[in-house]
Amino acid sequence: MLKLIAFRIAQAIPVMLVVAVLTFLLMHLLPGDPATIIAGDQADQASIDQIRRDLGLDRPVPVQLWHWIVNLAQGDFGRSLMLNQAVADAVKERLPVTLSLAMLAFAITLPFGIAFGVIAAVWRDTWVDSAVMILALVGVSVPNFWIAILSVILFSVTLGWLPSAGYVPLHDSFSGWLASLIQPAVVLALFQIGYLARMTRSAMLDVLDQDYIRTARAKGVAVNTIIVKHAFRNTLMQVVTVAGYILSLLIGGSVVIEQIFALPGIGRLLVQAIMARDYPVVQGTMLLLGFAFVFINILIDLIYAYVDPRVRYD
Amino acid sequence: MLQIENLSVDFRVDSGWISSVTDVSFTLGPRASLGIVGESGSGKSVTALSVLRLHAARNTRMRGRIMFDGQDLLTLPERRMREIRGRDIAMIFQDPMHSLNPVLTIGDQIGETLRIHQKLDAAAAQKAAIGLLDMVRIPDAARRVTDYPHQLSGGMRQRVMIAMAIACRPRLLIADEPTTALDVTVQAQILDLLRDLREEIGMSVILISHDLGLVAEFAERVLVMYAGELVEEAPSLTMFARPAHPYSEGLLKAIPSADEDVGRLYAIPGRIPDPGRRPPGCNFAPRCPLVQPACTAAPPPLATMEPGHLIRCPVRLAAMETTG
Amino acid sequence: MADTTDPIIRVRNLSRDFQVGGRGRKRQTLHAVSDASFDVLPGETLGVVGESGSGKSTIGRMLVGLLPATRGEIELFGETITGPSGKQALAKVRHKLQFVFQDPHAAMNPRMRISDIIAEPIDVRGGWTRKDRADRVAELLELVGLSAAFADRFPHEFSGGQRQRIVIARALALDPAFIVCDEAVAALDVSMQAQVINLLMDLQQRLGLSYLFIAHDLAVVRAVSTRIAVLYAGEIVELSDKRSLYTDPKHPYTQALLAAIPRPEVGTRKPPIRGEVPSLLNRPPGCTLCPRCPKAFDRCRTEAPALREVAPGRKVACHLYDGV
Amino acid sequence: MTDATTLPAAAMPPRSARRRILMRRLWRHRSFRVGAGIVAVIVLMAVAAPLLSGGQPNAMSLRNRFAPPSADFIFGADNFGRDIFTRVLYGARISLWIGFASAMLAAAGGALVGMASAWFRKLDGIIMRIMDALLAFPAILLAIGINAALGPQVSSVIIALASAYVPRMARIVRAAALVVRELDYVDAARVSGAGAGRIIFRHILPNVMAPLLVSVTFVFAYAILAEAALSFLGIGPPPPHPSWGNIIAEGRDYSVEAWWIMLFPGLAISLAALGMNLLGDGLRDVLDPRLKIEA
Repeated sequence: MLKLIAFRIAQAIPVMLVVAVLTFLLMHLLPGDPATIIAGDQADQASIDQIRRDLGLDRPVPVQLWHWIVNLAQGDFGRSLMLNQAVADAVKERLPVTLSLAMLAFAITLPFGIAFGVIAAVWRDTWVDSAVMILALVGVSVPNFWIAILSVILFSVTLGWLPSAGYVPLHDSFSGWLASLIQPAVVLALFQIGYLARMTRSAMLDVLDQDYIRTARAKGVAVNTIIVKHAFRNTLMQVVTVAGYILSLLIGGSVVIEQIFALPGIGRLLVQAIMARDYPVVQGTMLLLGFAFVFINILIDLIYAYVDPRVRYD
Repeated sequence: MLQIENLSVDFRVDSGWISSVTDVSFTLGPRASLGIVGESGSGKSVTALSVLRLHAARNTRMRGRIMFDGQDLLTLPERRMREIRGRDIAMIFQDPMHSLNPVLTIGDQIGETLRIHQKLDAAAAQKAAIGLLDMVRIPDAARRVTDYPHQLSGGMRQRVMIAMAIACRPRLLIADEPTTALDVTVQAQILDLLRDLREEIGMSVILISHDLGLVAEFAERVLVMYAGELVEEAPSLTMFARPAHPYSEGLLKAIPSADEDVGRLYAIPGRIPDPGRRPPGCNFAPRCPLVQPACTAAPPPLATMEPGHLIRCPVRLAAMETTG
Repeated sequence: MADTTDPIIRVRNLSRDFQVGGRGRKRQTLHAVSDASFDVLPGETLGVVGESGSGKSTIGRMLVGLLPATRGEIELFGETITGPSGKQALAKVRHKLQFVFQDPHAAMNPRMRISDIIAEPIDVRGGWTRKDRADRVAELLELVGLSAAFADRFPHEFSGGQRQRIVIARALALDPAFIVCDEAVAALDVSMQAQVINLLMDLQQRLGLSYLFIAHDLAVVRAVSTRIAVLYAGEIVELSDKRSLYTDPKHPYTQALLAAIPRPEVGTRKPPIRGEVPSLLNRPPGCTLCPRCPKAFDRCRTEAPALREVAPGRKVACHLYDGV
Repeated sequence: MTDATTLPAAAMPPRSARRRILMRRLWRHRSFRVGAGIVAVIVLMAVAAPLLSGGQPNAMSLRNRFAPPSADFIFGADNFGRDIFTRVLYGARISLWIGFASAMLAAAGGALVGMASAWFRKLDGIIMRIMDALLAFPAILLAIGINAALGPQVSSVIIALASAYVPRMARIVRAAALVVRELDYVDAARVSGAGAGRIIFRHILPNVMAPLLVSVTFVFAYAILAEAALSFLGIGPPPPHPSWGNIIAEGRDYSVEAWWIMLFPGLAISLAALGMNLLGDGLRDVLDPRLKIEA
């Protein structure tokens, strides 16, 4: 197991390097000169040149790339133009918010998504299946920001049950934290619940079709035991592989949701940075998120190895 | 002990129902061995799965009666059926790789049968599993019991399947192509094991295979199925020495021999009809060398040629009567 | 005719290794084929028998250039297709080589018409007019016993036996001299199998083809072969003309294979050889059969036997025959 | 049993009939029918927008500011008195175009990358590492990043969304192509001396079209949703041109008093995505039942 962990981390290094290079290229090779954009429409050539020098944009691209990588290796993600703050610090401040939101949404997604998928598969082709699957389909078809606004109108404005905006840190008050996040987290989870339910159903149906399920039936195993003991664990192995994708969807979705509920998270930082053309922040945030996902995927591989004896004993 | 009467099985397809097995009847006594032979689409496996009612219920329609110990398995409630599965009637399948659950240890999977039917606790079941692994001649059973299926070879996996099936000392074991996925030398080992276990436990065995030689070696009696119907039933030596139905005869002649050099092989012309597109009258008529106009008019009945030897071919039957 | 003509195929010390198990230290070498040497004469069928993992398919694939050899030499029609200039050499003789696959369903692109499937070798080689091509397709279809009217249809419209005929028609498109048949009848039902075997034999007679016929079924191999090579764990253990191999098998493994064939008369079969084919990763020193061999002695454990001639036209790799 | 679905050659339908059979099976599939119906209606309405509404999408009318839904304004009017119904109709043109174009572009890119990766095994490692890296970003973030670099235009939204979905498409195509390349008919072509071009275009590509087509419909649905999210964040197609996303964004500030501004475009997005998803489910069940939902 330890060997596997070391191996996967070693494998992640080139991916992280590629992530870094891609992020860099995204900002530097695409048409449009950051200096001109930063300087604004009215700027004269001198100030544009000044900005370009400040950002090191006057040097050749490979040199810039080299500096970027070297700085990254030293933990330097650059400095924000609008916040007068190191990018790493800006991100560090906002990380707990996004993490809280995403994790809460993940915690809501998993049980509901899996349960709906399993229920639909077990009652395949009955009204239960149809009803659950229509709900799941609606989940993956409705834009979450729109639902968020409708939800705010209902629960915050009309009923007044939940705050419509703002974030309460966890160490200030747990109930405040939960109240500030429960609405955005549920809204955020809707799409993922639908997605996971659809995935789980098809994985479960796949498993129920396998020969070893027939073997279990031939032994006289009861239907419930077949589902819980024989089918579910095999289904779970397939579900684990999409957990990373679901997390990635959650982080992506939180960018939008943070806007609506005025949550001071990374997504909000990113959008603000884009509006203010604060390129170092855009670059740095994307990179950090990219790194985060590389590690999430390692984690998932390891969980997978733990669940599947075929990998565990290899 | 087992008496199948006029069993028919239909499956649902896109365009409605198609008949897979038509009007199959046979009986099997205690401590007996029976072989069922046929090519793909003959309905041999479908018949076997029907005994345990393992078809997906939504897409299957079964008619007739399957009497076991005086009760009709087709009308038994699912709960009672479950008590019979694994305890009185057990089954092993063609593909041991996919027939074992990859995430459970083999000890767990073998012990499960005992935990269900004999209410053993986990420790006792594990101990019994070791004993069963010994019985199917897996060396070092105490250590192997915690292995997962992927750690075993194909032959070992099939032995585990057998251990699982015999755990409750069933009275009937149905083996559906148990050696088809295995190598020749391993096939012989498994066959010998099944024969020995049959003696030891005193169970009846139904062996299903496409290989007439294999079935003849193992079973006392053989049924030949073609296109969903039983076309001949005979003691296996009779079947091998003088098959009476033109299909059985052709099948036997079409098999090359490892014991002698034959010239050109006999080949049955044409192809097996697809279910849903079976010809009127006798299913074999379009390929049959003995075909008469009457054969295509109405389906022929299964009739006794001599005691214990039944065929579904009036033409051959009539010829036998005139000569004999 | 065999002894008067030069071989069209000459294989010397052919080996193929596969790297398995990921990267770094976990990577291991699997010896799929070790040191195989044999010839194929014009107009003959060399049968290659073995169980799973014997390397029989690997040899077949190397002979037609589907898989490069790791070591050793393959000479086809005087061209050496192994080594540095192997590619050009292969291009020169490619049109004389063809391959027939086990699974006729997978061997045809489901989205291509039968005419395009059969004409693929023609299209790749180029230089045919449309009319010549169409005529050739019709001629080939009739050669394998199908109607020329099938040319515009798609593979899914045909049964397994018919598909295998189409695959054979494709193989014949450019008038090859040598065809590798890799388990060409293993996926077919008995009645279809006999039809395809007969077709292959007829074509050999008419067109003077040579076959390398790979199979696990000893009876099928006996029906089609002139000479037979028995493979075990990647090595040729016995190479012999057909009649002597079946009447007087020399190698203990060949004896075991023949003994494992089911016999209808109960009790006539000897107890099968124990164990299963070993992993090809960690080869023990000495003979590969040694752990399973009932006749093994000390020398077998330490020294690997070489394939040596023990009688005219008979080669065996076994220490039992060292004195001969 | 396995032969149950093959038909005997004697009674074989010709090729056109085979297509007909496929179409009939699709049509018998309830989700496909409903999905195709929804999509067809939306596309028709977008095409026929000038016929369905006499007005212009950007025509303002101060008199009608915040007019609630009524016989004159069936979806109501916004803060500039613009007719929401007309704006939703015209918005469909931009939203559907973005969805369609980015799905197609992603499919083309994914097919190219996936096939190259599956066929040229030496490139596979590096290509797939790059795809892994791209997959490390949530699709919407990648789109935001690319869009930020390219500036707010319809074309940059399309490029951004397409690039965000290329890695997923590439994975699907690669997985399918890896299965196909191991099939015997590819070996048969190689035995006959066929080169990479023939094998890729004659044998592999046609046989990975089914999963590709299925994923295109799902990506279409995702792209419609993603476009709306980008517009909502203010980095989509710029106003005043109506897209479903920016109509919602503009109506957000009045969501309590004038709920109709954001309600109807949201319904339109949901309906369009639902239609595409249903269509995709149907295609998957009929064309490629083993395919897992993933895009």
